[in-house]
Amino acid sequence: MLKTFPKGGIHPPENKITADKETVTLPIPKKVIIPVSQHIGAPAKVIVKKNDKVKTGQMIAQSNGFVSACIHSSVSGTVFKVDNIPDAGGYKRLAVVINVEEDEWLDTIDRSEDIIKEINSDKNEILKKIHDAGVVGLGGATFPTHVKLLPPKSMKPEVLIINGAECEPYLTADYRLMLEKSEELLIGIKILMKALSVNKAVIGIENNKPDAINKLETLSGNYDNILIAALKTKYPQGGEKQLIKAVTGKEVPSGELPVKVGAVVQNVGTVFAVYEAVQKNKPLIDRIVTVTGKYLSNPGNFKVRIGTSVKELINTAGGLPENTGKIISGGPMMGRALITDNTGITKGTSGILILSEQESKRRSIKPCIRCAKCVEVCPMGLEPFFLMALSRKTLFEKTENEGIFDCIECGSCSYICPSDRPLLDFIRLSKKEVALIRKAKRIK
Amino acid sequence: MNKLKIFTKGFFSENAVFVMLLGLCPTLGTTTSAINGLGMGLATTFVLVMSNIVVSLVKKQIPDKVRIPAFIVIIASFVTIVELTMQAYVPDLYDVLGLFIPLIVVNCLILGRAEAFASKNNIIDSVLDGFGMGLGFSMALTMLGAVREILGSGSVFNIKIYEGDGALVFVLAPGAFIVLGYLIALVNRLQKRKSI
Amino acid sequence: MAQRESTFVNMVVVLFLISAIAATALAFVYQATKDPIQKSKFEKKKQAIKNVVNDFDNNPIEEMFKIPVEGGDSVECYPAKKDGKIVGYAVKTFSKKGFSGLITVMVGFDPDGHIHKTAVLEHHETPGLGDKMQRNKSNFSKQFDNMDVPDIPDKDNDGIIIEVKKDNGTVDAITAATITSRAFCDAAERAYNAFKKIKK
Amino acid sequence: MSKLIVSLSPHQFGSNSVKKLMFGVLIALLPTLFVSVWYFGLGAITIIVTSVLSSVFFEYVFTRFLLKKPSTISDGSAILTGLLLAFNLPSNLPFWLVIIGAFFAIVVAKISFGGIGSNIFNPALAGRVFLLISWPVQMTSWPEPSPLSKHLLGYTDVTTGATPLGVLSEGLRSGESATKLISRVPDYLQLFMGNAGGSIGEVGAAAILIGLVYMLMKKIISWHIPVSILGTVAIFTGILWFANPDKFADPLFHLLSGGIMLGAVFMATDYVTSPMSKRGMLIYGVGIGLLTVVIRVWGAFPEGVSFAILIMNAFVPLINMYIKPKRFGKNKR
Amino acid sequence: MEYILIIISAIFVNNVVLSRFLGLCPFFGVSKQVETAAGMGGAVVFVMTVATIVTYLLQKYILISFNIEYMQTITFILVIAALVQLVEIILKKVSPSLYQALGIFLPLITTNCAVLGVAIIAVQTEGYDLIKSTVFAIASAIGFALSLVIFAGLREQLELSDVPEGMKGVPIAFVTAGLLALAFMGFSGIA
Repeated sequence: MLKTFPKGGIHPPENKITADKETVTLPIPKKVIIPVSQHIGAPAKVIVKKNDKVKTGQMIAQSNGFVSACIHSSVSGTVFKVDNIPDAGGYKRLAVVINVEEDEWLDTIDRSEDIIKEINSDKNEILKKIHDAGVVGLGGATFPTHVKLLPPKSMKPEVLIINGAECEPYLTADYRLMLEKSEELLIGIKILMKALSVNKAVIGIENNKPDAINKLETLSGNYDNILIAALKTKYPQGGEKQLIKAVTGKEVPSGELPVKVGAVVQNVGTVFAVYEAVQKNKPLIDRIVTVTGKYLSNPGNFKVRIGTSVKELINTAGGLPENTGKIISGGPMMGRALITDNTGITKGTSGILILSEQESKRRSIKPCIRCAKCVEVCPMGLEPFFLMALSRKTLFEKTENEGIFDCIECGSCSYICPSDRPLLDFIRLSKKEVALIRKAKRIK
Repeated sequence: MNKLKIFTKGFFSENAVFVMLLGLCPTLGTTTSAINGLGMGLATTFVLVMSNIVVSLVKKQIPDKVRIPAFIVIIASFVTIVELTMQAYVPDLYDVLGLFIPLIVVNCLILGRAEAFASKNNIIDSVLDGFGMGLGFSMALTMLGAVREILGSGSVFNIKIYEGDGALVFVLAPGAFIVLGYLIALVNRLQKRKSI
Repeated sequence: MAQRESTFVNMVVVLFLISAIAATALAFVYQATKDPIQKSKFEKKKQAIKNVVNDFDNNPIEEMFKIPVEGGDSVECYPAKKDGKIVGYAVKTFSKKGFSGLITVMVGFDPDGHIHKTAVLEHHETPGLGDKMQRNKSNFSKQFDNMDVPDIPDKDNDGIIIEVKKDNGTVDAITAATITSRAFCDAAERAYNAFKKIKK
Repeated sequence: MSKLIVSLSPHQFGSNSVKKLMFGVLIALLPTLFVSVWYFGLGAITIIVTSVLSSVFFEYVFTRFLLKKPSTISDGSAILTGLLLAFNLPSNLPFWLVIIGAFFAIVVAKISFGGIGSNIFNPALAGRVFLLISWPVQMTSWPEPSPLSKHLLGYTDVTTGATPLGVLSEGLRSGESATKLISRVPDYLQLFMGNAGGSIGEVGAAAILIGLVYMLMKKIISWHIPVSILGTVAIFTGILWFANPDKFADPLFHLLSGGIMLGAVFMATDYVTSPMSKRGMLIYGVGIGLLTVVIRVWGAFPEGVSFAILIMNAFVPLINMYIKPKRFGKNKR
Repeated sequence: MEYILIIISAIFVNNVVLSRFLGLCPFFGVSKQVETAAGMGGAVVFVMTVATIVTYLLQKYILISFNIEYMQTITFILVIAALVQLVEIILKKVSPSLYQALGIFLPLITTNCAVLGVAIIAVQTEGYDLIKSTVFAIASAIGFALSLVIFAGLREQLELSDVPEGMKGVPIAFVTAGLLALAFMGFSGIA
């Protein structure tokens, strides 16, 4: 029996169109826009100013607080401006715009293709290098990695779980990485194990990626204590809590960190970034992005410098199709719809998905027939229909007791609803309202 | 408030059953036919008028703290009088209404009027109020009884309207609730239309 | 005149007075209605007897006697006389075989053993089904009018004469209410057995 | 480039729709439909057509002109209600009673509450029980079934018989033994195939079970409700039968006769009126099973499924309130 | 066996609210939330039991012996009213927590005709003895509480659904009660 989380989940059409497309390195763009807040936590503090010359890999904004991450220039050139620029969601945020000149890298960075197996850094050095390289969770959550590696003193990590599930439909960036950079991944895992002082690591991969499972399984023979767990293909298998449950059988208690049950989860993309940071001294300045969509003429997986505009990326993939309705940053289940393609790729961009107008239209909302399908698929054991009903009648306080903050916003409920009700939208609304109520209470 | 308004408010705008939802138990329990509803309504009206008169007469004599017990005794006396009289002269109706006759005493309508109106107003107004409220109540009961009788037994005031049996449910408990529900919805609607 | 104060003495006195007046008034009304109530109860019973037997001029209620029947119970029997001569008996009988609870029936007999008429006094049968045994609701009970009980053959030799056709008797059961019909027959049979004892 | 559509995630939706689910149930009802027409002929067809048409008509008129909402008839729920109501009626019921039943089901039990999804009680059953209480005679006279080949599209035989449960209930009250009574009704194979008196859609356990399998395969319903109902009935009647086979019928008889199959598979599983959590569904099912047997064995009505489901419908809000799905990360107490 | 029949009959078959039409004011008034409904139900169980016992004794040893049965209505209602007051005072002293839970419902019970109705049914209509009367009172009160709680659950759910404007509130509550009563008719014939 394949491992999986026991309750809920859905199986949307996989649509992994780009699974066979080898990663292509995108040419360096003419201009990059690098926001200083590409991670969860405090925005980084800008340390360059207009007209400064920067090199590829040079730090341009410094981590500003414990939960924060450094930002580096992904190109070499001149700082054009440091200004508030609308991001993908339309909010103005501070960003550094750099005009590209040449491609001059910092000399400290090892640009060779050689695989360095020997881990020479000790625990503290590893943590410092990860911090300095601005590594964050590349699965989409963008939580600063060095923070995750420093769990509260009272909790002891026991196992490192590598998230190779890639449960979102369409996306194949992690899959390509696992195939193409297997060796580096395994070394990265070793580094993380050292950093966490754990002697067990498990890579969880959904069984719709048999090549990746096979390749890693073969190679992992050379490394001690790294296991591969084949998982049932089920969304949201890659949700942190679901993955831990699937791999270890342990449930992270509501409102607690995963390390409470001894587990630390890292995405494969992150692991690769850690490898590069520690072994190659290379900060996080590029990543693999899947550009996909049913109507795209040349979808694929691209290695992209952070800050490259989405438009450029789409053009490489064949240009925006006529019937485009939606551009999504991320996967179809949890990704965000962009208001413009004139925005930069960030550390958290795992994919760019183009949906046609037809696919983007939401069907009209019909009355809830209490079929309980949303309850059935909710991986957190919540009752989405009830949360929505309460929230519709503005009974927000009541939703708190119904576990609204346990919701991981995976969207399974909205996906499955036969009446096309926007369950997650109402849950988000209620979350916001309850947070406001909580805040108001605290002030009192 | 003029006298006419005191008298008529119980018919519609402050109807005990449809608007104030008072005295629900006899409303549902005794309205298996129009005639039963009317009988119950009139019995209640009698008690209501008499207790209103007496309460209005003695209101100054009753210390505030024993107001409610005193009212209850007054009402209960009239209820017993109605009970005995009906037993003597209309035994058939008495049998049908049964338990609900002594229960007139806990009909919130009567205590409510004594408390809210008769204890604050003069005797003439109290009589008018009692009559108006009582007739409004009787009207509601008769109406409910008539609808239930028509739907349930195919007749109204024992006069056959259509052949065959009606839908028995309406003579039984479930029908009582359902018919009253729709009657209230209807009255609400009419009232809304009037106010617009 | 101002509102009376809520002093303890006042409260006790007022409540006592009100209660006393009420009690007196009720006693008076009670006295006044006592006889009419008695009379109406009496008339009701008399009417029930009148409904099932021939015209009489005596007071059957005063001459009522009880007849023991099987099972340790007894039924009330009201003899009806005209000019001192027996013109029939009204038997207040019952059946426990009804659908829900006791069924009480008044069965009137002519002196020769014919059933004169029947009347249901009390029952809790299902409305629309069992309650069709009432005279005004269906023709079922009319089958018993002038029923010549002594001449009914006991086809299945089980000692029971008044039975529905399903049980090899002569009575057409009420549609979809066989149980009530059986209970009604059971009551009539009980009355007939009591009647036979009178005759002896 | 035309304007981009922006909305919150998720951006992809399943292919489920209310319509698909409802028509799925309708497909699952086809075998039963076939059996009912086979045994009850033109009578069954008249009832089914009248019931479905009047249900759809009332649904349309009252949603459009009273609720002033867009019509919901295209989702198929009114067709389903009409069909299920028809399946719960005897095949010789006058057609005007069918129309009144459909009116009660759709207008009183459904539209008054706000239409699809808002009703508390199963509309078809509410309609059925309303008819049963209101016109008990017409609702409890059952034509004898006869295979289609015999009556060749003529109306079913005018002779009326009793349902197996009716025979049992009446016989037991007059003191006959259960074993003897059961020998008087069609044997179990006949019951299984549907050759017995009863409402047009309740006979024929086989056809209903085919429908159940179809709905389970298509994931239209889960097993929890039907299995818990049938299991409870089997166990409860089994205990009674074991204690006194003379006074109580055996479990198989109880499962194959009356409306328990139709009720457990198609009526109790109605989405709107059943609990939301799996554990809730089990409690609901056990409750229906227990009440059905209690009413069948001790009550005035030979068949209790309809009442049992309606009563448990009333408990559903309480079940939903206190029986929650197990939350992730909350320890079992 | 007789007691079981009384209990089943009082709770299900002849449910005070759904079949006898008693206690309708609190049934519609205090049924908006399950919790308050349960509180009211508890209070009624308590008062109804005590009231039936007291009125039974009163009827048997005073009214009948002095041949003043026509004073029944007046004495019963006074006894119940006094009793409710007494219960309130005692509860306040003896168990403040219980008083907190039931306190607000107690005054409402005086005009709950179910209490008077059940007392009259027990001592007069049915002519039960003391033990049967007590059993009957407890069972009736449980029947009341049960229907009240179920009904409150239904109304809480209705609050969340889209009842048409004209039916909102009282009308739909009545229709719901009617359908509930219809369902409960299934119990008829059990006792």
